[in-house]
This record gives sequence, structure tokens and C-alpha cells, in this order.
Amino acid sequence: MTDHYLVLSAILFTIGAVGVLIRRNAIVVFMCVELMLNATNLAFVSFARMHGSLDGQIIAFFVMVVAAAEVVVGLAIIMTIFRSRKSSSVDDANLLKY
Amino acid sequence: MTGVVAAGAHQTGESAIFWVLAVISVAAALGMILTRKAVHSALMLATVMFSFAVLYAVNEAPFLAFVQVIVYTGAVLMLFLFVVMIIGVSSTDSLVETIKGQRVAAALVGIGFVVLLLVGFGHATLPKTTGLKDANANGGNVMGLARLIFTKYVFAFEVTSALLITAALGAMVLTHRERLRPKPTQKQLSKERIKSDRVAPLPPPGTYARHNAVDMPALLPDGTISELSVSPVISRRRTGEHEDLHGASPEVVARQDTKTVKAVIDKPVEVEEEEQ
Amino acid sequence: MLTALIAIPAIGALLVALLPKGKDALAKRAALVVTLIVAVLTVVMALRFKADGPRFQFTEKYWWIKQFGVHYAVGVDGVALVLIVLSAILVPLVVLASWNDAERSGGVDNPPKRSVKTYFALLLSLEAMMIGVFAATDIFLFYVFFEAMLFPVYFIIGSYGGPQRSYAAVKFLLYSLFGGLLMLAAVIGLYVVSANAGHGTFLFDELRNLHIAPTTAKWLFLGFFIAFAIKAPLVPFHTWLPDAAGQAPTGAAVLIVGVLDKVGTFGMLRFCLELFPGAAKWFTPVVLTLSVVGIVYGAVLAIGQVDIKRLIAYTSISHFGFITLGIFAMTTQGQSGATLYMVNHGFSTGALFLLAGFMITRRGSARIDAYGGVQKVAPLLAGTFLVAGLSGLSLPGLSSFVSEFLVLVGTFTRYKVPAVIATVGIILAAVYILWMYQRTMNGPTAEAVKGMSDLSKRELIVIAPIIAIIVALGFYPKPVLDVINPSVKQTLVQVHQQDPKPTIAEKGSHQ
Amino acid sequence: MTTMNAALAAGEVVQHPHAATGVLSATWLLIALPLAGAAILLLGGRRTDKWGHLLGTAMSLGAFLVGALAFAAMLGQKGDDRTNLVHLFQYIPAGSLNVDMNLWIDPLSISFVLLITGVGSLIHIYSIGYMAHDPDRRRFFAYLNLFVAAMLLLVLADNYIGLYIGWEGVGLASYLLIGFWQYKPSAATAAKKAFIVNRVGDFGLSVAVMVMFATFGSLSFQNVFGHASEASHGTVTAIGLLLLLGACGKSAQLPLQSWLLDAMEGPTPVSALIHAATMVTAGVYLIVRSHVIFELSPDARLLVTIVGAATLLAGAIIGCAKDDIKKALAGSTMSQIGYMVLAAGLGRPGYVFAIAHLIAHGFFKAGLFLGAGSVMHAMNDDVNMRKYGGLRKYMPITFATFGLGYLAIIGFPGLSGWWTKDGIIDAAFEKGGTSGQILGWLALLGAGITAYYMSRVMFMTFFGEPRWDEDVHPHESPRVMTIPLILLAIGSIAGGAFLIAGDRFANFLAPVVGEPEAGHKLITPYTVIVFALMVVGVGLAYVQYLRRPIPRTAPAGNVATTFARRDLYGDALNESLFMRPGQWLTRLTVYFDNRGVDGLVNGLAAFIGGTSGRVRRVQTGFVRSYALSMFVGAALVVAALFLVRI
Repeated sequence: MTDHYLVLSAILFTIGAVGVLIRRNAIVVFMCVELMLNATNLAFVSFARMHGSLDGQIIAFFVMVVAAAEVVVGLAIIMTIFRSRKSSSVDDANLLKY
Repeated sequence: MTGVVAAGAHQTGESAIFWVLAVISVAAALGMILTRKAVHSALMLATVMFSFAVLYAVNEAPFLAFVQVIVYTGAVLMLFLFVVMIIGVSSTDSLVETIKGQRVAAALVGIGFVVLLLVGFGHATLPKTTGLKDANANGGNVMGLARLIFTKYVFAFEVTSALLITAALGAMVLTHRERLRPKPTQKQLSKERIKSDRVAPLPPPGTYARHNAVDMPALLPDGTISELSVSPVISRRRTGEHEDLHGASPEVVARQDTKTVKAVIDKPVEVEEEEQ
Repeated sequence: MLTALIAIPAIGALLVALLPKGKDALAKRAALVVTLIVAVLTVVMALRFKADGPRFQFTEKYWWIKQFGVHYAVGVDGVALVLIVLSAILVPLVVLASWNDAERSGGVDNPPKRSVKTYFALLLSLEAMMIGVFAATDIFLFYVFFEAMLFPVYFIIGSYGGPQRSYAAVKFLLYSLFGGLLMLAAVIGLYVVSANAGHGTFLFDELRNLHIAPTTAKWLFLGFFIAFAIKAPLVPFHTWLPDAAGQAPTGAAVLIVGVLDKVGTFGMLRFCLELFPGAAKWFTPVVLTLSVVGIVYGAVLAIGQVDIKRLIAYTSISHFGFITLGIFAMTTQGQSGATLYMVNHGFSTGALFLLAGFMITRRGSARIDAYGGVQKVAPLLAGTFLVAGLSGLSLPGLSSFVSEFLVLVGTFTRYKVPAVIATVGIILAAVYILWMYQRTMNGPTAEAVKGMSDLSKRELIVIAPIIAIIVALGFYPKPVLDVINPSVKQTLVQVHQQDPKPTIAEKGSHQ
Repeated sequence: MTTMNAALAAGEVVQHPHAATGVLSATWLLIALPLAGAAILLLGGRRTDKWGHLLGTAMSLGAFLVGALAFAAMLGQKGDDRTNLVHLFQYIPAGSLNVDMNLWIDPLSISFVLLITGVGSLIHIYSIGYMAHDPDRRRFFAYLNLFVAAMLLLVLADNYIGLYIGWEGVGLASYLLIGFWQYKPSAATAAKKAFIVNRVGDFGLSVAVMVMFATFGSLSFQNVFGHASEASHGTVTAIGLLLLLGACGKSAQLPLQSWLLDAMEGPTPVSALIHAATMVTAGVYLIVRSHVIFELSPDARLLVTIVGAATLLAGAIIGCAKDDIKKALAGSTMSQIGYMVLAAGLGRPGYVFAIAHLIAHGFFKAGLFLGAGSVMHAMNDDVNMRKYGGLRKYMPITFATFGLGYLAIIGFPGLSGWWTKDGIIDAAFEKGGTSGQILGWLALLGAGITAYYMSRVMFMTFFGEPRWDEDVHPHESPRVMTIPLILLAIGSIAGGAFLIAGDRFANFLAPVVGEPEAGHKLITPYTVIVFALMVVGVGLAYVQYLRRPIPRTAPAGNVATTFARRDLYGDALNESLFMRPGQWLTRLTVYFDNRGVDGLVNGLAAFIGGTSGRVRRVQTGFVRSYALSMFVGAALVVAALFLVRI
């Protein structure tokens, strides 16, 4: 049964990744990143159950904390960029190039 | 809580929950990346997260299930929604892809990746699920986790707290705007007002317009819009909904408005002369 | 002792760099004092060196990276000793000579403000590395110094050089890094070979006795040799030198050509020959050809130059041809001569660069046709320039002659034709030096140089010791040769070569 | 067989030196004194301006004194013991090569020492007056002292390296002195040319030294000459030819003659000392010193005689056409040295005459040059003889001494030139065979031409009507200049007789070049012919330059005159054969280096730069494309993991 969770996790992870690639709104991109993190968390949790050890859950817990921190900083950055560039599209922030 | 844990024991019950939630979460995830509006995406993400919370519970992780609901759905998603509101709740992505071949490539790589992972799972020899009964035995799941966090992972835990504080500080620093001039006093403001061309209060949004939504600019006497009447944040959104709003600075906008009004005021005089 | 010699300038460099802004005069004085201390210590060391003692003296050995068998190991033999002495003597003079160069660098019209103390700090760090590279007896340590040396030079050229400084600096750096990369590969290869033989090490003394398969040895030799050939520089890897020397500030040009390039020839003598005797012999025809080509080619190019500094740089290419010729002739005379040549060339070309620099500072142009009749207005400048130039064309009685003669004689005993072609170089040397001298110093005094002042006291103090050394070594090279000879003998033993016997003696032995 | 005999013959004269004692061991002072003088004057700078010339002269005279004492000491030794060695210090120790700085004092070198210091001192004294008004007189004396020191080292060295040092040292002094008035471009060019042409000769000497070391394992005269007979014939010939090349450069022999005429740009005392009396004869010294080598190689010797004969004619022809008094004398110098080289190439009988002629020539040619300097002094430094004339009344002492030198050089019976030159001509005929005949007749012809061109100089300068420029007021030179002239004139009269009569010089030189053959006749049929030719030459000059008025500007001559005036097209040849192609080659090489070698390097750099310029377009700045590549990368890593696992 547990491997089903892994498959679900893989699918959601990939959906998240594809979302990062195709969406231009920075906020949505962030949401996709969150989705990917959640997908891995699911995998961790099911592995924890599979191995009968709580370490997986601990990791998932830490991932959540780090994700929260990341979201805070990331959204702040989005805000700053929006303030100066009046846009939340990741394609508009493309000055760092050749 | 015991009920949820017990649900793990019943294979059929669990698989039922799984299949329902799996379908929901995959659909929501797809919806999230496919809807044009950020708000909708956020709602879809909330769906996924709720489903995950349930799945955690099913996976003998009740603590995580609650954390998921509280932290993710409660805090993180709310944060997202706040930002979405600031940036424009109704803003939508354009469907035209600017980078050539990005979507196709993304889709292909995505499918390939999934296939790879699935093939990998298929070939992997996974151990038989042992369940967490033993691990949760001594005081339950929360106690088990706490024991680990405050012993084995205490260093990581401390570092994480440092990370959180830093992140909070970082967010403040990033969003903070330095006040370069002292805050104008009431007196100064009124003097400014008298000196400017517009002594009267700013037109509220929606004046003479069909709606009175905040993002609906007021109309000037000649029928053109007054950008001044809309919050600069709104007028700056590049969403394409308001073609008239250019996001110019308040000073420019004010000058433009004044010009228009003056032109209108001057015009009737000519008309009167004609009538005479 | 050696560690102190490396550490003192390094610490000095740090101190000078850490001085507060605006203390330029102090920075200069501090640099001078440090270099003088090093010079005195070096001379003391040279006097305590026993020519008939063990090959490496003043040795020190500590573990550095034990896992890879890397030691901090230093020590000098005769060859390294004379080169260290050369560096230690040249650096204080260079410091004194470039007393006002840092402020002036970057062209006459619009001098950019450059940090004075950084310049002197870079010079000091360069000195530390130069002494280190000659003293290192661990190949890895040698490599580290060899590469690290590039950076002070890069910054000196790039920040304080002439109008084309960044081009010259980048070219210098890229050329050298390319060579260094090949050498790194060879160094690692050497380690692997030694590790396969049972004991991975970078120590020169242990690697000397290593048996390396001929094919491997050839590849490793090439790795080292190309790095050194770029450094030296040998035709056709020479094109960085005219640019670098032409654009570098005078003091740096002296050190680049006078000392830095000697690392190349020193490396060939110490590492290429002794670590890979068989491969060295196998490659000898190629190296000799390149050397002879370099001698003639460099000389012809020098004749055709219109820029004084470039001209001197090309003469050096010609001279480096002589040095490599001597090294690969594999005779006592050739190698002793080549080593002595390294020292002499350092002094005579150094003097030429310094004097050319003094002249260019006055006139603001490095073009030969911007001068004329300088002798009339600045006889001391002209006179010392002539002495340095004559040493450059190997006039007997001046130092270069002894070395050039030894190289030629040593080469001739084994390789007749290259030696004879190389001798043509002495005619060309006369042409390029004297023609340049005629165009700059002789003839009616050009309008632009009418007000040129003669050498100042500071400049005189810089140039007088070098001229004295040039003359002294020209008439009495024995002390230096006595130090060099035992080391060279060891080298020849290592490559299993013996001097050819005189033909009449040979005939006698047949009968 | 010939080689064997020659080797045996050579074996007889190998010198075995012994350590010098007494005065002879102090001969290092010979070199040290003038060297110290040069050093003091050069380093002392302007402070020594006041007494610099006196110091220089004193040092030269001091060296002469030491030389004379050494000579006296040597006369006190037995004939075979006259080869002394003074060990100074070890110069170059390198493996089997060990060069010592030793002085080799034997009759040959002491003869040179006396000539150099004697004539040198006279010229120092003369220069005090001649250079009185030059602001750089001190420097001039410094260079002269440097020259004397280098020249003494050249003749005193006991090995080829020491000789080479002196050899180049005199070249340096010559360079400095020719270019003494360096602000004249012509002088600077002439100085450079002299040095470079000499370097071509030095090339020969250098290679000769290398061959010697490779062959004998040593460079000292003792070892080289002692083992010369053991070397193969080809080696010895090679050494001989290379030494000849060196000699040609220094002694302005064909084909390296072109620098000497230009060298006249230097001050006249320089022309007298360096380019007439001493330095240019170093080539003759080299050949005579290395006679052991040349005796082993008839081929080399033959070439020496050919070079000598060709040069003596070429120099004489050039001398006929020059209106510049110094260049005419320079042509004459070439020609006379040609005689010496010819004599040196003739072998045993010739050596003595070569050196004797060299010494005699040193006196009379120095006298002639100094006389010419005196005349120039009077004529406001004009060198054009066409603007001279009738000077004998105004400058009686100069006229008398110049006249004696003139008579000596044309071989007037009884004067020194007659003794020595006729000896050379005799020796040429005595060589026998066709070559001897040809050489003899060429030498005879040369003697006739010598009489002609020297008479021309004499007549144009001292006889006839004055053709002076307007502001010229000729006057006799001061005593400090005339006394050296008189002393040199005495040498020109008596030198030859003193040396040759009674085989005095031949006996003196015997330890070096071998015993003279008995029965050398003073008067031979050839002597008569020489005298007749001399009379013809003088007569011809008389008819052309005394009977007819001399135009002040040179008339356009016929082809032959132009040929001679243009130095037999020697410069033109050099220019078209070496200079122009050299310039082209230089330009081509510079172009090749800039565009070819450096172009390759820069091209590589440009290629890399261009490629990265194109590759960098990948960096679009769109985060999403970077994310895509990351994703692809991740997928690839996963795939790779699977590939490894499965």
C-alpha cells in the first residue's frame, strides 16, 4: 500500500515542477514549489511508516519549517520586485543575462 | 486521534481514503498549474494541502497532519493570499508563452521524469511496511517526535529556529521602505494642497463611472479617466484590464488631470460666445 | 634561513598593504627596508654556502598535506643560490627605481590614481614567491609558488602598466596559466607514478631516483617543459613577453625578464633534466632547434622593433635561446654557462630596462624615434646605458660574455652546427644594441629631449651597483662559477652525460 | 707527408714558458696603469677635467716605462728563456675548461708592447694639443687609455680568451673613439659600422676558439700550439681560416675592409693610433702568433696571402682616388696591412718582415696621420686636399716630418719602409712557384701605386699654389704636437734599418717564429725593380699633380676613378647583399611574428572569445529556462542512477 503514496508523491512532485516551468506569475511559481515540497513530505511520511521509524516525520517537519521560512523571504522578495518593477512576472526580471 | 490511527490498520478503509484523496489532490494540483488566476491557484493548493493532511493522518503521522493544516493551510497559504491581494487579485497570466518551446519541453521532461520515477519504483525492492506501532508506543506520536527533536535532532532544531528568526528579519528588511524625509505634518500637507492646482479633495474612484469598485477610475468632465482617483498600486498593475491606467507617478497624473479640467473649463466660454 | 627569506618579504607585503591610506612615503620606505634586510640575509646565506658541501644546503622539511605526501621542503643548491641572490639584489634596486612609478602609472596625460602601497606590497609578495620558487625542493610546493607568482605580476601590469596594460596582463596570465595547467597535470602524473612505485611523494630528492617508463617520462617531460618554455620564453611561446615587458612598469619589467623568466630555465635544468633524463635526451634535438631559432629569430625581431622596451624584451628572447641551448647541450661548460647566463642576463637586461625606464619617464614615450642625441644632454644616462647594452651584446670584460662564451663552447663540443648558428647571434646582437643606441643617444640632440635631465642621485644609486656587478663578474666570474659547478656536475651525473673529450685526446686513447 | 714535415718543423718553435721574475713579473702594471687611468677619468667625471689629459698621458708613459724595463730585463735572458708567464688569476673554471688570466711575455709581445706604449704615448702627448679646445678632452683621454689597456691585453694574453677580450676591448675603444663626436650622425654611423663589421670577424674568432677547445681541450697558447700537430689537417685548416676571418675584420682586409675608411670620422689622433699604428695590425699579430696553426695548413696560408695581396692592391687603388687626406691615408693603411698579411701568410721568412713592417708602419703612418692632423688643424679642420696646396712654407716642421714619413712609406732606399717592404716582396718571390710569382708581382705593382698616391697626397698638400678657403690662415702647430711628429719621423727614418740590418729583429723573434734562414740579401733584382716602379709612380704623380693646376672641385672621373672613389663598390656590395635583404628580412620577420605567431595566439583567443560570445546567448535571463535545464539535469541524474543500478 505504501508504494502508492510514493507514486502519488512522484506525480505531484512532477506536476509542481512542470508548474514552475510553465507559470510566469511569481506567486504561482512559489505555490508550485510548495507543492513540490509537500510531495516530498508525503514521501518522507510514507517512508517513515514503511521503516517503522519516526525520523522521516522529523525530516518532514523540518521541511515544513524551512518551507515556511522560505515562503516568508520569497514573498518579501516578490513584494520588493513588484514595488520597483510593477510586475510579478518572473520573465520581467531578466536583466541578469548575457 | 485513536480513530485515525486505527484507520491505518484497516487496509480497505485506507485504500478508499487514499484513492479518493489521490484523485482529488492530483486534480487540484493540475488545476493549480492550469488556472490563469493566482487566487484560484491558491485555492487549489489549499485543497491539495488539506488532502495531504488527511493522508498524513492515515500514514500514522497525526502530529504532522495538524501541523500541515495549521502551518501550511493556515499560515503559509494566508500569506500567499495576502500577497495575491496586494498584487492584484484579479490579475491573470497571459496564455502566450514568451519562451519558445518552454511549455512543450516542460511537459515532455515532466512526463519523462514521472516515467523514470515510476519505473524506478517499479524496480525498487521496498521493504514490507512495518508500521509505526512500536515507535509510537511510548507516549504516542507527539511524544515520539518530541523525544527525537529534543535529543537526536536538537542541533538541527536550534539551527532551524535561527533560520526562522533570520527569515523574519529578512522579510522585514526586504519589505521595509526607508523614510527619506520626515513625515509631513498636517500644516505642511495643507500648504502643499493650497499650492497645488487641486485644492479640492481627490476624486474617489468610481465617480461618474459605471461601477464604484476601487480599481475603477473616476471620470473627468471630458469623459477621460482620472488616474489620480485610483490607488497607485492598482494603477501600476500590468494586467491589461485597464488600458487607460498607465501607472504614472502621482505628480504626472495630477498635472494631466489639471490640464484636462482646465481645458474643459475654458471650453464652455467659447461655446457661450458662439451662442451670443 | 630560507623560510625566513620567504617569510620576511611576505610579512612585509602584508604590513605594507595594511598601512593606512595616505602613508605612501612610509610604505615606500618600509618596502625598501624589508627588501634590504632580505638582500643582506641572502648575501649572508651565500657566504655561508659551502661549494664543496652537500648539494642541497639550508634544507628544511615539514609535512604540509600528509595525505598526499606534500612537504614544505626548501633547500638550495648552487644554481638556486645564485638565482636567489640575483632576486634578492634586484628587488631593492627595483623598489628604489620605481620610487615614483606607482603615482605616475597609467600614462602621462591622465594619470589614474593608483594605490602606491599596493604596488610595493605586490613587489614584496612577488619577492617572497620568487625566493620560494627557487628554494622549493618539493615539486608541489614549487608548483604552488610557480603559479602564485603570476598574480602579483598580473596586478602590477594590469594596474600600473602602460596604455595597453590590460591586454598585456591578460595575455601574460593566460599564457602562464596554460603552461601551469600542463605542469599541474605533469606534477600529478609524477605523483601517481611515484605512488604506483609504492611511495607517493612530491619530494625532489626521492623523485630523482624514481624509475619512470620511457613513454610516461616523455609525456611528463613535455608537461613540465612546455610550462617552462612558456615561462622562459622559448620561441614559439614568446609573444607574451614583449607585450608584458613593454606594458609593465619598469620595475616589474625588470623582475619579469630578470628573475621571473629564469624560473623557466631553472625549471628545465632542475626538473626537466634530472627527473626525466631519458626523455630530455630524446627531446634534445627539438629543444636545440627551438633554441637556435629563438636566438636568431629573437635577434632579428629585436632589430625591427620601434619600441625600446619591446626591443629589450626581444633581445631577452634571443638570450633565453642561449640559455636553453646551454642547458640542453648537456656539457659542464654549457650548463654552467647557462646558469651564469641567467644571473648575468638578470643584471644586464635589468640595467637596460631600468635605464630605458628612466629615459621613458623623462620623455614620456617608449618609441625609439622619439629620441636622439641624448648623450649630449644626459651623458651619465647614455654612458650607463651603453655599458648595459654592451653587456647585452656580450662584450668581453662584461659579465654576459663569460656565460655566452661558455654556452657556445659547451654546445660546440657536442653539437657543432647549432653552436655555429648561435654564434651568428653575436653579430645580430651588435646590430640591435648599437643601432638602438645610435638612434636614441647619438646624433644631433632632438628638440624634445633638449631639456632632459641626467640621472638623479636615486637613479644613480640604483644603477651603480648593477653596473659594478656587471663589470666585476665580467672580469672575475670565478666565485659564482665555483658555486654553480658542483650542482651542474650533479645534474650531469643524473642525466648520465659526460663531457666530450677533446678530439686529440680521443685519438690518443684509440692508439 | 707535407703535414708531417710541417708538424716537425712546427715542433721546433713551440715555446716553453717559465714563470716570470723580477721586472717581468710586474708586467701586469702594463695593463693596470692605463686601465686605472681610464677608470679614474670615466668615473671621476667633470672633476677630473682639469688634469685628465695629463693623467692619461702619464699612465701611458708609465706603461711605456714598464714595457721598456721589461724589454731590458728580457734582453738579459738567454734566447730560449725569453718566454715568460705571469699568472694573474683563474678566470673561468668550468669542468674541463679552465681559462687562466695569464700574461705571456715573449719577444713578439714585448715588441708590440713597446710599439703600443711608445707610439701610444706620443699620440697621447700630441692629443693634448690637438684636443685642447674640445670640451670632452678628458673623455677622449679616458678612451685612449682604455684602448691602450685593451690592446696590451690583446698582445699579452697567454690564451685565446684573453686575446679575445683584448680584441673586443680595442673594438670597443675604437667604437667609442670613432664615434667620439657622436652628435655627428656620420660619426655615429661609422662607429656602429666599424663595430658590426668587426663583429663579423669576431664570429670567426669565436668559432675558432670553440674548435680549438673541442679539439685540444684547452685554449692556452702553450697547449694549442703544443698539440697542434696532433689535430687533423681539416681541423687545423678550419681553425686557420676562422682566425683569418677574425684577422680580416680587425685589420680591414677584404672582404671586411669597408669600415676603415668610414672610421676616419674619428679625431685624427685616433686614426693615427688605432686605425693606422696599432689596432688594425692586431690581425697580423693574430696570424703571426698562431703561426704554428698556419704552418700546418698550406691551404689556410695560401688564402692568407691571397687576402693580403688583394687588399694591398685594393687599398692602394682606393688611396689614389680620395681627395680627403685622411681617407687617402686610410686606403694606404689598408694597403700596407695587406703587405703585412701577405708576409705573414708566406710563412717562416715572412713573419719577421711582417712584424718589422708593422712596427715601421706604426711609426711612419702614425707620423703621416699626425701630420695630416696638424695640417687639418691649420686648415680649420678641412680634410679636402683640393683646398690645400703650398703649405710647406707655412708649416715647415709638419712638412719635414710628413715628408720623411712619405719617403719611408714609398720605400725610399735607406728609410724604414725600404728595409721592410722590400723584404716582403723578396719573400713573396722566394716562395717560389706560380703563386709566388703572382704574389710577388702584385706586391711590386702595389709598391708602384703606393709611390703614386702618396706623392699625390704630398704634392696636393705641400706643393703647388695655395687653393685655400678665404678665412684660412695656416700656421705651424704648437710644440706639444710637433715634438711627437719629430720623434715619429726619427722612427720612420731609422726603424727599418735598426730592425732588419744584420737580422737583428729576426734573431730577436727567433724563439717565437723560428730561426731565420741565413743569407738574406739586402739588394736583389726585385729591389731594383721596386725602386724603378717607385720612381715611375712619383713621376706620374708629379706630372699629374704638380705640373698641372689642381681644380678645387673634383672633376668627374672615368669609370676607373669612380670605381676607386666608391671604395671599389665595397659599400654598395654590402648594402645590396646584406643591408637591404637584412632590412627586408627584419620587416618580414616582424610582420610574421605579429601576424603569424602572435596572430595565431590572438586568433585562438578570438576564436574562444567568439565561441563563448555565442554560447553565452544561452543565458537568456529567464529563470524558467534555467529551471528547465535544472529539471532536465535532475532527470538525467535519475536516469544515470537507474542505468547504473539496473
